[in-house]
Amino acid sequence: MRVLYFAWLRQKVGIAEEEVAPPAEVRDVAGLIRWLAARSSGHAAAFADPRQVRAAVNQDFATPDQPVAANDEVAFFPPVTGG
Amino acid sequence: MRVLYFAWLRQKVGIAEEEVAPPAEVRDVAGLIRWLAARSSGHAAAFADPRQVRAAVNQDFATPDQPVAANDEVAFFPPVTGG
Amino acid sequence: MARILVQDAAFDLAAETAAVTAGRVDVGGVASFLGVCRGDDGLAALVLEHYPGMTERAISRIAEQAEARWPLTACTIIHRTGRILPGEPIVLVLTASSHRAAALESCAFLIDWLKTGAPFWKREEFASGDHRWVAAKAEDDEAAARWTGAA
Amino acid sequence: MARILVQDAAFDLAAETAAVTAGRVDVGGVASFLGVCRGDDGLAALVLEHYPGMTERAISRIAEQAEARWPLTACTIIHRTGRILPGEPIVLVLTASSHRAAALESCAFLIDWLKTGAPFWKREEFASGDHRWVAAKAEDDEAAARWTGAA
Repeated sequence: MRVLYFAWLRQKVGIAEEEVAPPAEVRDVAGLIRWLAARSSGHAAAFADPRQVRAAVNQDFATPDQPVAANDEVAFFPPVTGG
Repeated sequence: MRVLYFAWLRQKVGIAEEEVAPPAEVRDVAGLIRWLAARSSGHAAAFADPRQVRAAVNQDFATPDQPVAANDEVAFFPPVTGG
Repeated sequence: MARILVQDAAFDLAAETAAVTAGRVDVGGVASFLGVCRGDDGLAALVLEHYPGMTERAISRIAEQAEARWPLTACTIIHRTGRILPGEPIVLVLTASSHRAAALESCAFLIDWLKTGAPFWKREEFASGDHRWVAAKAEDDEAAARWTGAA
Repeated sequence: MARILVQDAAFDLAAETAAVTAGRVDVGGVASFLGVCRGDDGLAALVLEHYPGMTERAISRIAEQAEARWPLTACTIIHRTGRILPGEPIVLVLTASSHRAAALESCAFLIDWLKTGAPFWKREEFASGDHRWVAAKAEDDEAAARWTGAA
Protein backbone atom coordinates (compact mmCIF):
# COMPACT_ATOMS: atom_id res chain seq x y z
CA MET A 1 0.00 0.00 0.00
CA ARG A 2 1.34 3.41 -1.01
CA VAL A 3 0.64 6.24 1.42
CA LEU A 4 1.09 9.91 0.43
CA TYR A 5 1.15 12.99 2.65
CA PHE A 6 0.53 16.57 1.57
CA ALA A 7 0.90 20.05 3.05
CA TRP A 8 1.41 20.14 6.83
CA LEU A 9 0.77 16.40 7.16
CA ARG A 10 3.84 15.82 4.97
CA GLN A 11 5.84 18.22 7.10
CA LYS A 12 4.79 16.56 10.37
CA VAL A 13 5.33 13.00 9.16
CA GLY A 14 8.61 14.14 7.63
CA ILE A 15 8.21 12.25 4.36
CA ALA A 16 6.05 12.73 1.25
CA GLU A 17 5.26 9.04 0.76
CA GLU A 18 5.94 5.56 2.04
CA GLU A 19 5.15 1.96 1.21
CA VAL A 20 3.41 0.22 4.10
CA ALA A 21 2.00 -3.26 4.75
CA PRO A 22 -0.59 -2.87 7.47
CA PRO A 23 -1.97 -6.01 9.14
CA ALA A 24 -5.23 -7.58 7.99
CA GLU A 25 -7.29 -5.88 10.71
CA VAL A 26 -6.67 -2.51 9.02
CA ARG A 27 -9.71 -2.49 6.77
CA ASP A 28 -10.63 1.14 6.24
CA VAL A 29 -9.29 4.69 6.22
CA ALA A 30 -10.01 5.20 9.93
CA GLY A 31 -8.18 1.97 10.81
CA LEU A 32 -5.24 2.94 8.62
CA ILE A 33 -5.00 6.31 10.38
CA ARG A 34 -4.88 4.61 13.80
CA TRP A 35 -2.21 2.18 12.61
CA LEU A 36 -0.12 4.88 10.91
CA ALA A 37 -0.33 7.19 13.93
CA ALA A 38 1.56 4.60 15.97
CA ARG A 39 4.53 4.43 13.57
CA SER A 40 6.44 7.50 14.80
CA SER A 41 6.05 10.68 16.78
CA GLY A 42 5.82 12.51 13.45
CA HIS A 43 2.94 10.32 12.34
CA ALA A 44 1.28 10.78 15.73
CA ALA A 45 1.57 14.57 15.38
CA ALA A 46 0.18 14.53 11.84
CA PHE A 47 -2.89 12.55 12.86
CA ALA A 48 -3.35 14.16 16.30
CA ASP A 49 -6.52 16.03 15.23
CA PRO A 50 -8.50 13.78 12.87
CA ARG A 51 -11.00 16.58 12.18
CA GLN A 52 -8.22 18.37 10.27
CA VAL A 53 -7.33 15.34 8.16
CA ARG A 54 -8.85 14.48 4.80
CA ALA A 55 -8.15 11.33 2.80
CA ALA A 56 -8.25 10.03 -0.75
CA VAL A 57 -8.18 6.39 -1.85
CA ASN A 58 -6.89 5.85 -5.38
CA GLN A 59 -7.21 9.58 -6.00
CA ASP A 60 -10.85 9.90 -4.99
CA PHE A 61 -11.90 11.73 -1.84
CA ALA A 62 -12.69 9.12 0.82
CA THR A 63 -14.61 8.99 4.10
CA PRO A 64 -13.23 7.25 7.24
CA ASP A 65 -15.25 4.10 6.55
CA GLN A 66 -13.89 3.71 2.99
CA PRO A 67 -12.18 0.27 2.65
CA VAL A 68 -8.45 0.14 1.91
CA ALA A 69 -6.56 -2.81 0.38
CA ALA A 70 -2.97 -3.79 -0.29
CA ASN A 71 -2.58 -2.24 -3.73
CA ASP A 72 -4.34 1.04 -2.96
CA GLU A 73 -2.82 4.51 -3.10
CA VAL A 74 -4.02 6.32 0.01
CA ALA A 75 -3.35 10.03 0.55
CA PHE A 76 -3.76 12.21 3.63
CA PHE A 77 -3.96 15.97 3.59
CA PRO A 78 -5.65 18.99 5.23
CA PRO A 79 -8.88 20.49 3.90
CA VAL A 80 -8.12 21.94 0.49
CA THR A 81 -7.36 25.64 -0.01
CA GLY A 82 -7.02 26.17 -3.75
CA GLY A 83 -8.63 28.63 -6.10
CA MET B 1 -37.20 72.25 -27.60
CA ARG B 2 -34.76 69.82 -29.18
CA VAL B 3 -36.20 66.41 -30.11
CA LEU B 4 -33.97 63.43 -30.96
CA TYR B 5 -34.94 60.13 -32.55
CA PHE B 6 -32.98 56.88 -32.40
CA ALA B 7 -33.04 53.47 -34.10
CA TRP B 8 -36.24 52.72 -36.02
CA LEU B 9 -37.97 55.86 -34.72
CA ARG B 10 -35.27 57.89 -36.50
CA GLN B 11 -35.78 55.86 -39.65
CA LYS B 12 -39.56 56.28 -39.57
CA VAL B 13 -39.50 60.00 -38.80
CA GLY B 14 -36.77 60.39 -41.41
CA ILE B 15 -34.59 62.74 -39.37
CA ALA B 16 -32.29 62.31 -36.36
CA GLU B 17 -33.29 65.51 -34.61
CA GLU B 18 -35.39 68.64 -34.95
CA GLU B 19 -36.08 71.88 -33.14
CA VAL B 20 -39.77 72.23 -32.28
CA ALA B 21 -41.92 74.82 -30.50
CA PRO B 22 -45.02 72.99 -29.30
CA PRO B 23 -47.97 75.02 -27.99
CA ALA B 24 -48.45 75.66 -24.28
CA GLU B 25 -50.94 72.81 -23.89
CA VAL B 26 -48.11 70.30 -24.54
CA ARG B 27 -47.01 69.82 -20.94
CA ASP B 28 -45.60 66.30 -20.72
CA VAL B 29 -44.01 63.50 -22.72
CA ALA B 30 -47.38 61.94 -23.60
CA GLY B 31 -48.67 65.30 -24.86
CA LEU B 32 -45.52 65.87 -26.88
CA ILE B 33 -45.90 62.46 -28.52
CA ARG B 34 -49.49 63.29 -29.53
CA TRP B 35 -48.40 66.65 -30.93
CA LEU B 36 -45.36 65.25 -32.79
CA ALA B 37 -47.39 62.36 -34.27
CA ALA B 38 -49.49 64.89 -36.15
CA ARG B 39 -46.53 66.59 -37.85
CA SER B 40 -46.04 64.12 -40.72
CA SER B 41 -46.87 60.61 -41.86
CA GLY B 42 -43.34 59.61 -40.77
CA HIS B 43 -43.95 60.94 -37.27
CA ALA B 44 -47.31 59.19 -37.19
CA ALA B 45 -45.67 55.89 -38.17
CA ALA B 46 -42.93 56.29 -35.55
CA PHE B 47 -45.43 56.89 -32.76
CA ALA B 48 -48.09 54.46 -34.01
CA ASP B 49 -47.49 51.95 -31.20
CA PRO B 50 -46.71 53.91 -28.02
CA ARG B 51 -45.91 50.66 -26.14
CA GLN B 52 -42.78 50.37 -28.29
CA VAL B 53 -41.62 53.92 -27.61
CA ARG B 54 -39.37 54.99 -24.74
CA ALA B 55 -38.39 58.56 -23.90
CA ALA B 56 -35.69 60.54 -22.17
CA VAL B 57 -35.88 64.14 -21.00
CA ASN B 58 -32.53 65.87 -20.68
CA GLN B 59 -30.81 62.48 -20.99
CA ASP B 60 -32.72 60.76 -18.18
CA PHE B 61 -35.26 58.03 -18.86
CA ALA B 62 -38.73 59.55 -18.58
CA THR B 63 -42.28 58.31 -18.11
CA PRO B 64 -45.24 59.63 -20.16
CA ASP B 65 -46.26 62.01 -17.38
CA GLN B 66 -42.81 63.63 -17.15
CA PRO B 67 -43.13 67.43 -17.76
CA VAL B 68 -41.40 68.94 -20.78
CA ALA B 69 -40.43 72.59 -21.24
CA ALA B 70 -39.09 74.83 -23.99
CA ASN B 71 -35.39 74.32 -23.36
CA ASP B 72 -35.51 70.57 -22.82
CA GLU B 73 -33.78 67.92 -24.89
CA VAL B 74 -36.32 65.15 -25.43
CA ALA B 75 -35.37 61.85 -27.06
CA PHE B 76 -37.54 59.01 -28.36
CA PHE B 77 -36.32 55.49 -29.02
CA PRO B 78 -37.31 51.80 -28.80
CA PRO B 79 -36.59 49.66 -25.74
CA VAL B 80 -32.82 49.37 -25.44
CA THR B 81 -30.92 46.35 -26.75
CA GLY B 82 -27.32 46.83 -25.74
CA GLY B 83 -24.89 44.58 -23.97
CA MET C 1 -13.98 55.47 -10.05
CA ALA C 2 -15.18 53.41 -12.96
CA ARG C 3 -13.50 53.47 -16.36
CA ILE C 4 -16.23 53.83 -18.98
CA LEU C 5 -15.73 53.90 -22.71
CA VAL C 6 -18.22 53.92 -25.58
CA GLN C 7 -16.30 53.58 -28.80
CA ASP C 8 -16.31 52.11 -32.30
CA ALA C 9 -12.79 50.73 -31.87
CA ALA C 10 -11.95 47.27 -30.60
CA PHE C 11 -10.51 47.00 -27.07
CA ASP C 12 -7.70 45.04 -25.49
CA LEU C 13 -8.92 42.63 -22.79
CA ALA C 14 -5.39 41.79 -21.64
CA ALA C 15 -4.43 45.44 -21.26
CA GLU C 16 -7.66 46.24 -19.40
CA THR C 17 -7.11 43.29 -17.04
CA ALA C 18 -3.48 44.18 -16.46
CA ALA C 19 -4.46 47.78 -15.69
CA VAL C 20 -6.67 46.78 -12.75
CA THR C 21 -3.96 44.70 -11.05
CA ALA C 22 -0.80 46.61 -11.99
CA GLY C 23 1.18 47.90 -9.05
CA ARG C 24 -1.31 46.80 -6.38
CA VAL C 25 -1.55 43.81 -4.05
CA ASP C 26 -5.10 44.24 -2.72
CA VAL C 27 -6.86 42.63 -5.69
CA GLY C 28 -7.93 39.04 -5.02
CA GLY C 29 -10.09 38.47 -8.06
CA VAL C 30 -10.90 39.94 -11.45
CA ALA C 31 -14.18 38.90 -13.04
CA SER C 32 -14.94 39.73 -16.62
CA PHE C 33 -17.66 39.26 -19.15
CA LEU C 34 -16.98 39.67 -22.82
CA GLY C 35 -20.08 39.89 -25.00
CA VAL C 36 -19.43 38.62 -28.51
CA CYS C 37 -21.43 39.02 -31.73
CA ARG C 38 -22.97 35.70 -32.73
CA GLY C 39 -23.52 34.78 -36.36
CA ASP C 40 -26.97 33.18 -36.04
CA ASP C 41 -29.25 32.73 -39.05
CA GLY C 42 -26.97 34.23 -41.66
CA LEU C 43 -26.17 37.40 -39.72
CA ALA C 44 -23.61 39.43 -41.63
CA ALA C 45 -23.12 42.24 -39.11
CA LEU C 46 -24.58 44.07 -36.13
CA VAL C 47 -24.78 47.83 -36.25
CA LEU C 48 -24.94 49.43 -32.81
CA GLU C 49 -26.31 52.90 -32.25
CA HIS C 50 -26.18 54.89 -29.01
CA TYR C 51 -27.25 58.25 -27.58
CA PRO C 52 -24.02 60.17 -27.12
CA GLY C 53 -23.97 61.75 -23.69
CA MET C 54 -26.92 59.90 -22.22
CA THR C 55 -25.36 56.49 -22.83
CA GLU C 56 -22.18 57.35 -20.96
CA ARG C 57 -24.20 58.90 -18.12
CA ALA C 58 -26.44 55.86 -17.83
CA ILE C 59 -23.43 53.53 -17.67
CA SER C 60 -21.75 55.77 -15.09
CA ARG C 61 -24.79 55.51 -12.87
CA ILE C 62 -24.95 51.74 -13.19
CA ALA C 63 -21.26 51.59 -12.29
CA GLU C 64 -21.83 53.86 -9.29
CA GLN C 65 -24.56 51.50 -8.09
CA ALA C 66 -22.19 48.56 -8.39
CA GLU C 67 -19.44 50.42 -6.55
CA ALA C 68 -21.88 51.32 -3.76
CA ARG C 69 -23.11 47.74 -3.45
CA TRP C 70 -19.81 45.82 -3.66
CA PRO C 71 -16.31 46.69 -2.43
CA LEU C 72 -14.63 47.01 -5.82
CA THR C 73 -11.06 48.01 -6.46
CA ALA C 74 -11.82 48.59 -10.15
CA CYS C 75 -14.72 48.62 -12.57
CA THR C 76 -14.24 48.88 -16.33
CA ILE C 77 -17.05 48.98 -18.89
CA ILE C 78 -16.32 49.27 -22.58
CA HIS C 79 -19.17 49.12 -25.08
CA ARG C 80 -18.57 49.24 -28.79
CA THR C 81 -20.80 50.96 -31.31
CA GLY C 82 -20.91 50.97 -35.08
CA ARG C 83 -20.58 47.92 -37.32
CA ILE C 84 -19.52 44.68 -35.61
CA LEU C 85 -18.95 41.37 -37.38
CA PRO C 86 -19.81 37.90 -36.07
CA GLY C 87 -17.07 36.69 -33.73
CA GLU C 88 -16.06 40.22 -32.72
CA PRO C 89 -16.42 41.53 -29.15
CA ILE C 90 -19.23 43.97 -28.42
CA VAL C 91 -18.91 44.72 -24.73
CA LEU C 92 -16.49 44.19 -21.86
CA VAL C 93 -17.41 44.35 -18.19
CA LEU C 94 -14.50 43.89 -15.84
CA THR C 95 -14.64 44.15 -12.06
CA ALA C 96 -11.93 43.64 -9.48
CA SER C 97 -12.16 43.21 -5.75
CA SER C 98 -10.31 41.80 -2.77
CA HIS C 99 -13.08 39.22 -2.59
CA ARG C 100 -14.09 36.88 -5.39
CA ALA C 101 -17.83 36.99 -4.70
CA ALA C 102 -17.87 40.81 -5.02
CA ALA C 103 -16.08 40.65 -8.37
CA LEU C 104 -18.31 37.87 -9.74
CA GLU C 105 -21.61 39.30 -8.55
CA SER C 106 -20.92 42.87 -9.63
CA CYS C 107 -19.83 41.70 -13.08
CA ALA C 108 -23.11 39.78 -13.54
CA PHE C 109 -25.10 42.75 -12.17
CA LEU C 110 -23.45 45.17 -14.59
CA ILE C 111 -23.97 43.13 -17.73
CA ASP C 112 -27.59 42.42 -16.77
CA TRP C 113 -28.22 46.15 -16.28
CA LEU C 114 -26.35 47.18 -19.40
CA LYS C 115 -28.79 45.06 -21.39
CA THR C 116 -31.79 46.96 -20.07
CA GLY C 117 -30.55 50.27 -18.68
CA ALA C 118 -28.12 51.74 -21.19
CA PRO C 119 -29.30 53.36 -24.44
CA PHE C 120 -27.93 51.13 -27.18
CA TRP C 121 -29.85 49.77 -30.14
CA LYS C 122 -28.77 46.86 -32.28
CA ARG C 123 -29.65 46.43 -35.93
CA GLU C 124 -28.99 43.09 -37.59
CA GLU C 125 -27.81 42.96 -41.18
CA PHE C 126 -28.16 39.65 -43.00
CA ALA C 127 -26.25 38.15 -45.90
CA SER C 128 -29.53 38.27 -47.85
CA GLY C 129 -29.51 42.07 -47.64
CA ASP C 130 -32.37 42.14 -45.14
CA HIS C 131 -31.98 44.02 -41.92
CA ARG C 132 -34.00 44.35 -38.75
CA TRP C 133 -33.83 46.09 -35.40
CA VAL C 134 -33.32 43.69 -32.50
CA ALA C 135 -36.32 43.56 -30.16
CA ALA C 136 -35.77 43.87 -26.42
CA LYS C 137 -36.13 40.58 -24.56
CA ALA C 138 -38.37 40.02 -21.56
CA GLU C 139 -35.69 37.68 -20.16
CA ASP C 140 -33.25 40.60 -20.07
CA ASP C 141 -35.71 42.64 -18.04
CA GLU C 142 -36.08 39.69 -15.67
CA ALA C 143 -32.33 39.26 -15.35
CA ALA C 144 -31.91 42.93 -14.47
CA ALA C 145 -34.91 42.89 -12.12
CA ARG C 146 -33.55 40.09 -9.97
CA TRP C 147 -30.86 42.46 -8.67
CA THR C 148 -33.51 44.65 -7.10
CA GLY C 149 -35.09 41.76 -5.20
CA ALA C 150 -33.98 40.48 -1.81
CA ALA C 151 -30.31 39.51 -2.01
CA MET D 1 -14.22 19.11 -23.69
CA ALA D 2 -12.64 21.24 -21.02
CA ARG D 3 -9.08 22.52 -21.23
CA ILE D 4 -7.44 21.87 -17.85
CA LEU D 5 -3.91 22.81 -16.88
CA VAL D 6 -2.11 22.62 -13.56
CA GLN D 7 1.25 24.29 -13.95
CA ASP D 8 3.90 26.43 -12.27
CA ALA D 9 4.12 28.74 -15.27
CA ALA D 10 2.11 31.90 -15.74
CA PHE D 11 -0.68 31.83 -18.31
CA ASP D 12 -1.90 34.19 -20.99
CA LEU D 13 -5.46 35.40 -20.41
CA ALA D 14 -5.71 37.07 -23.83
CA ALA D 15 -4.56 33.94 -25.65
CA GLU D 16 -6.95 31.74 -23.67
CA THR D 17 -9.83 34.10 -24.40
CA ALA D 18 -8.98 34.34 -28.08
CA ALA D 19 -8.79 30.54 -28.29
CA VAL D 20 -12.42 30.07 -27.23
CA THR D 21 -13.79 32.49 -29.82
CA ALA D 22 -11.38 31.98 -32.73
CA GLY D 23 -12.99 30.78 -35.93
CA ARG D 24 -16.48 30.38 -34.51
CA VAL D 25 -19.61 32.50 -34.51
CA ASP D 26 -21.75 30.66 -31.94
CA VAL D 27 -20.15 32.23 -28.85
CA GLY D 28 -22.24 35.02 -27.35
CA GLY D 29 -20.37 35.53 -24.11
CA VAL D 30 -17.10 34.68 -22.42
CA ALA D 31 -17.02 34.90 -18.64
CA SER D 32 -13.77 34.70 -16.76
CA PHE D 33 -12.51 34.81 -13.23
CA LEU D 34 -8.87 35.48 -12.53
CA GLY D 35 -7.78 34.76 -8.96
CA VAL D 36 -4.86 36.92 -7.91
CA CYS D 37 -2.44 36.61 -4.97
CA ARG D 38 -3.11 39.38 -2.44
CA GLY D 39 -0.30 40.85 -0.36
CA ASP D 40 -2.16 41.14 2.95
CA ASP D 41 -0.33 41.45 6.26
CA GLY D 42 3.20 41.42 4.89
CA LEU D 43 2.75 38.34 2.73
CA ALA D 44 5.91 37.74 0.69
CA ALA D 45 4.70 34.76 -1.35
CA LEU D 46 2.19 31.95 -1.59
CA VAL D 47 3.48 28.44 -2.20
CA LEU D 48 0.88 26.15 -3.75
CA GLU D 49 1.10 22.40 -3.54
CA HIS D 50 -1.13 19.89 -5.33
CA TYR D 51 -1.64 16.14 -5.69
CA PRO D 52 -0.44 15.32 -9.21
CA GLY D 53 -2.96 13.13 -10.94
CA MET D 54 -5.78 13.52 -8.44
CA THR D 55 -5.89 17.30 -8.82
CA GLU D 56 -6.32 17.14 -12.59
CA ARG D 57 -8.97 14.41 -12.22
CA ALA D 58 -10.90 16.40 -9.63
CA ILE D 59 -10.89 19.48 -11.85
CA SER D 60 -11.97 17.42 -14.86
CA ARG D 61 -14.96 16.15 -12.93
CA ILE D 62 -15.97 19.63 -11.82
CA ALA D 63 -15.69 20.78 -15.44
CA GLU D 64 -17.82 17.83 -16.59
CA GLN D 65 -20.48 18.83 -14.07
CA ALA D 66 -20.45 22.38 -15.42
CA GLU D 67 -20.67 21.15 -19.02
CA ALA D 68 -23.61 18.91 -18.10
CA ARG D 69 -25.43 21.73 -16.33
CA TRP D 70 -24.87 24.61 -18.76
CA PRO D 71 -24.62 24.69 -22.57
CA LEU D 72 -20.96 25.70 -22.82
CA THR D 73 -18.99 26.09 -26.00
CA ALA D 74 -15.73 26.13 -24.04
CA CYS D 75 -14.42 25.70 -20.51
CA THR D 76 -10.83 26.47 -19.55
CA ILE D 77 -9.37 26.03 -16.07
CA ILE D 78 -5.73 26.84 -15.36
CA HIS D 79 -4.42 26.59 -11.81
CA ARG D 80 -0.86 27.52 -10.96
CA THR D 81 1.28 25.77 -8.37
CA GLY D 82 4.64 26.57 -6.82
CA ARG D 83 5.73 29.99 -5.58
CA ILE D 84 3.46 32.91 -6.46
CA LEU D 85 4.14 36.54 -5.55
CA PRO D 86 1.55 39.15 -4.49
CA GLY D 87 -0.09 40.63 -7.56
CA GLU D 88 0.47 37.50 -9.65
CA PRO D 89 -2.41 35.38 -11.00
CA ILE D 90 -3.12 32.05 -9.32
CA VAL D 91 -6.08 30.65 -11.19
CA LEU D 92 -8.10 31.28 -14.33
CA VAL D 93 -11.61 30.01 -14.97
CA LEU D 94 -12.98 30.85 -18.38
CA THR D 95 -16.32 29.71 -19.77
CA ALA D 96 -17.97 30.49 -23.08
CA SER D 97 -21.52 29.96 -24.22
CA SER D 98 -24.08 31.19 -26.70
CA HIS D 99 -25.93 32.64 -23.70
CA ARG D 100 -24.48 35.07 -21.21
CA ALA D 101 -26.20 33.58 -18.14
CA ALA D 102 -24.69 30.15 -18.85
CA ALA D 103 -21.21 31.62 -19.11
CA LEU D 104 -21.56 33.77 -15.98
CA GLU D 105 -23.16 31.10 -13.80
CA SER D 106 -20.82 28.28 -14.79
CA CYS D 107 -17.79 30.50 -14.17
CA ALA D 108 -18.98 31.27 -10.63
CA PHE D 109 -19.85 27.60 -10.04
CA LEU D 110 -16.40 26.45 -11.14
CA ILE D 111 -14.42 28.88 -9.01
CA ASP D 112 -16.59 28.11 -5.98
CA TRP D 113 -16.00 24.38 -6.44
CA LEU D 114 -12.30 24.75 -7.13
CA LYS D 115 -11.95 26.34 -3.70
CA THR D 116 -13.43 23.31 -1.96
CA GLY D 117 -13.20 20.37 -4.35
CA ALA D 118 -9.74 20.38 -5.89
CA PRO D 119 -6.65 19.24 -3.96
CA PHE D 120 -4.51 22.34 -3.63
CA TRP D 121 -2.89 23.63 -0.47
CA LYS D 122 -1.60 27.14 0.05
CA ARG D 123 1.27 28.06 2.33
CA GLU D 124 1.85 31.72 3.14
CA GLU D 125 5.39 33.03 3.48
CA PHE D 126 5.82 36.35 5.24
CA ALA D 127 8.49 39.01 4.97
CA SER D 128 9.31 38.27 8.63
CA GLY D 129 10.37 34.74 7.68
CA ASP D 130 7.29 33.18 9.27
CA HIS D 131 5.15 30.85 7.27
CA ARG D 132 1.82 29.16 7.77
CA TRP D 133 -0.58 26.88 5.94
CA VAL D 134 -3.79 28.59 4.92
CA ALA D 135 -6.83 27.18 6.75
CA ALA D 136 -9.93 26.24 4.76
CA LYS D 137 -12.78 28.72 5.10
CA ALA D 138 -16.34 27.82 6.08
CA GLU D 139 -17.54 30.54 3.67
CA ASP D 140 -15.94 28.66 0.79
CA ASP D 141 -17.85 25.50 1.74
CA GLU D 142 -21.03 27.57 1.85
CA ALA D 143 -20.32 29.13 -1.54
CA ALA D 144 -19.80 25.70 -3.09
CA ALA D 145 -22.82 24.22 -1.32
CA ARG D 146 -25.24 26.79 -2.72
CA TRP D 147 -24.84 25.19 -6.17
CA THR D 148 -26.33 21.93 -4.89
CA GLY D 149 -29.45 23.64 -3.54
CA ALA D 150 -32.54 24.50 -5.52
CA ALA D 151 -31.57 26.66 -8.48
